[in-house]
Amino acid sequence: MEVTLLLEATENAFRIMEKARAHALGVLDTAVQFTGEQTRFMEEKRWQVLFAGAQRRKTRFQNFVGTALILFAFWMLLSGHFDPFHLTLGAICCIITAYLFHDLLFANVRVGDMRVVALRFLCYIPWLIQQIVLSNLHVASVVLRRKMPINPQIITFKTKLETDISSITLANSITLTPGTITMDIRDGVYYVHALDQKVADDLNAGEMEDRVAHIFMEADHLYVEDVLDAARIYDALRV
Amino acid sequence: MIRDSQDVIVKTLSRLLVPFMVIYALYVIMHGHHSPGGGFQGGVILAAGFVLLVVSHGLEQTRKRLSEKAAGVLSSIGVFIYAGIGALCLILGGNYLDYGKLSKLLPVVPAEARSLGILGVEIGVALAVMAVMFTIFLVIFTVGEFQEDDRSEK
Amino acid sequence: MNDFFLILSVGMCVLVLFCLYRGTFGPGVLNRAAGISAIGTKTLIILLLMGVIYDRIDMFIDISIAYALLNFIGTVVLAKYIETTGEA
Amino acid sequence: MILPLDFILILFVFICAVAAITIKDLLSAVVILGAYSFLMCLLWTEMAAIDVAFTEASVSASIGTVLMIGCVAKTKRRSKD
Repeated sequence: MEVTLLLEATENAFRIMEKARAHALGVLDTAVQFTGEQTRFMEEKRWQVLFAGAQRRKTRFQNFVGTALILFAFWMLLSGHFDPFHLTLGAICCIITAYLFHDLLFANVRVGDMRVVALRFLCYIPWLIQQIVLSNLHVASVVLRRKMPINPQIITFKTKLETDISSITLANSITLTPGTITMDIRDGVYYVHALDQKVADDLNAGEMEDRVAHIFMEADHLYVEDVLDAARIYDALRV
Repeated sequence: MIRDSQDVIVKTLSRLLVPFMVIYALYVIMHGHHSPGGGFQGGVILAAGFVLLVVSHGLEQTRKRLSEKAAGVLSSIGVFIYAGIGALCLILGGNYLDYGKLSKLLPVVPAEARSLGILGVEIGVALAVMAVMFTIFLVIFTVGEFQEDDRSEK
Repeated sequence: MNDFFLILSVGMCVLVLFCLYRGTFGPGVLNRAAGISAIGTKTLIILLLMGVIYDRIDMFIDISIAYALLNFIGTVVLAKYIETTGEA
Repeated sequence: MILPLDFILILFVFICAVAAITIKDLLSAVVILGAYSFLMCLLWTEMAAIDVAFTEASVSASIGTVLMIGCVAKTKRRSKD
């Protein structure tokens, strides 16, 4: 009697231990599974970070190469000596300068097609020179008269230009034409000092702004998207 | 006056101008024996480029490129290059800054060695002048500003 | 030909005289700064004319570039001083 | 040496020097001193001393003016006399 009880008890104990072992195995399995998922997630994240870093490094490298090439062209323009010694010196200087200032020349670049922009800018310069000569004659005739019929005023207008390069192109064009001076650009509003009414009317007609917007392709919506790196330039140059 | 400028025109124009200014200064330094200019003038123009960067983009942007500590080290390195070339000529058996003797080290004729020695001396002078001018500018313009930085360092 | 360029540079010197009047007698710093920066551009042109007279234009180009850059820096620093302190 | 240009430039330099000394406002004195160094540089160039002119232009016209403006900004602007 007692022997059978003892046997049953031991059997029960073994069964319980078996169950506990199975449970523990299950827990261990899920734990291993979780940690595996976790590590895979971490791995993916690390790869993503690496990839983004590589992307940023690639952009920086492209900026570096572009800056160095432009500066080397400027160096050859200045130097005039084309023997290997001076060319090597120029290359070293350009690399040092591009390493120091690689993020200055290509900040805030929004480019559609670089060649079209350059061509339109070249076509804009003769028109600007013609405007300068015309308004120069006008201002001289106004100032040299005995009564001097000037009417100085400050006019403000809101611009539709978006990038800083086009804004300063417009501002410098306004300053280059005699009689008008750009005083400030604040939040897209131009404050321009004009000498008399005719010059101010010419400016308010907005032909110059339309032409500048046409140069940088801000009027005809040809630009692709917001680009903060120089990658598009290389694409445009390669085609 | 060290703070960042908010003006679009000055900021963009100086952003476009500073790299060309620095490369022009380096051209003046490197072509000192062909055209007017040399180490001193080129160093001053180099310092003027950094001054323009400080005035338009603020001190923080400039510190990434040339910090005060680096300026101090560069001034010492410039003097070291200058005096080192002179002392090297002295060791090689000539007078102080007698560049012709450098042809014993370099595989060139003495006339070419003289040209190379002058180039090295000009680089040293330019580094020293640039670093010292930049440091003087920062010392004058940062008096009474950035007290919190000093406190955090202590 | 040299006489022509000499007369041109003397004419530019007369223009410098007007700017110098505005620079020395002009009321306030702003008038003076405008006059002085105009003097800077005019001296640059006189410099290049002198280079043509001396027949060494390649040497004078370098110094004229330095002139233009440094004139710009001086004017920018002066303008920033007036902007930060607020007194003209 | 071109004599007529020489006399004109010396006259300008003289005017600038006298104005820079006699003026009361220190910032204006600094600005006129900038014009003085520009004209002085022109005088050196006219005497065919190009290297001296380069040094004058780079040191006195840019860094000198900038440092003097900094000194005026950190001290009093009006002189008392």
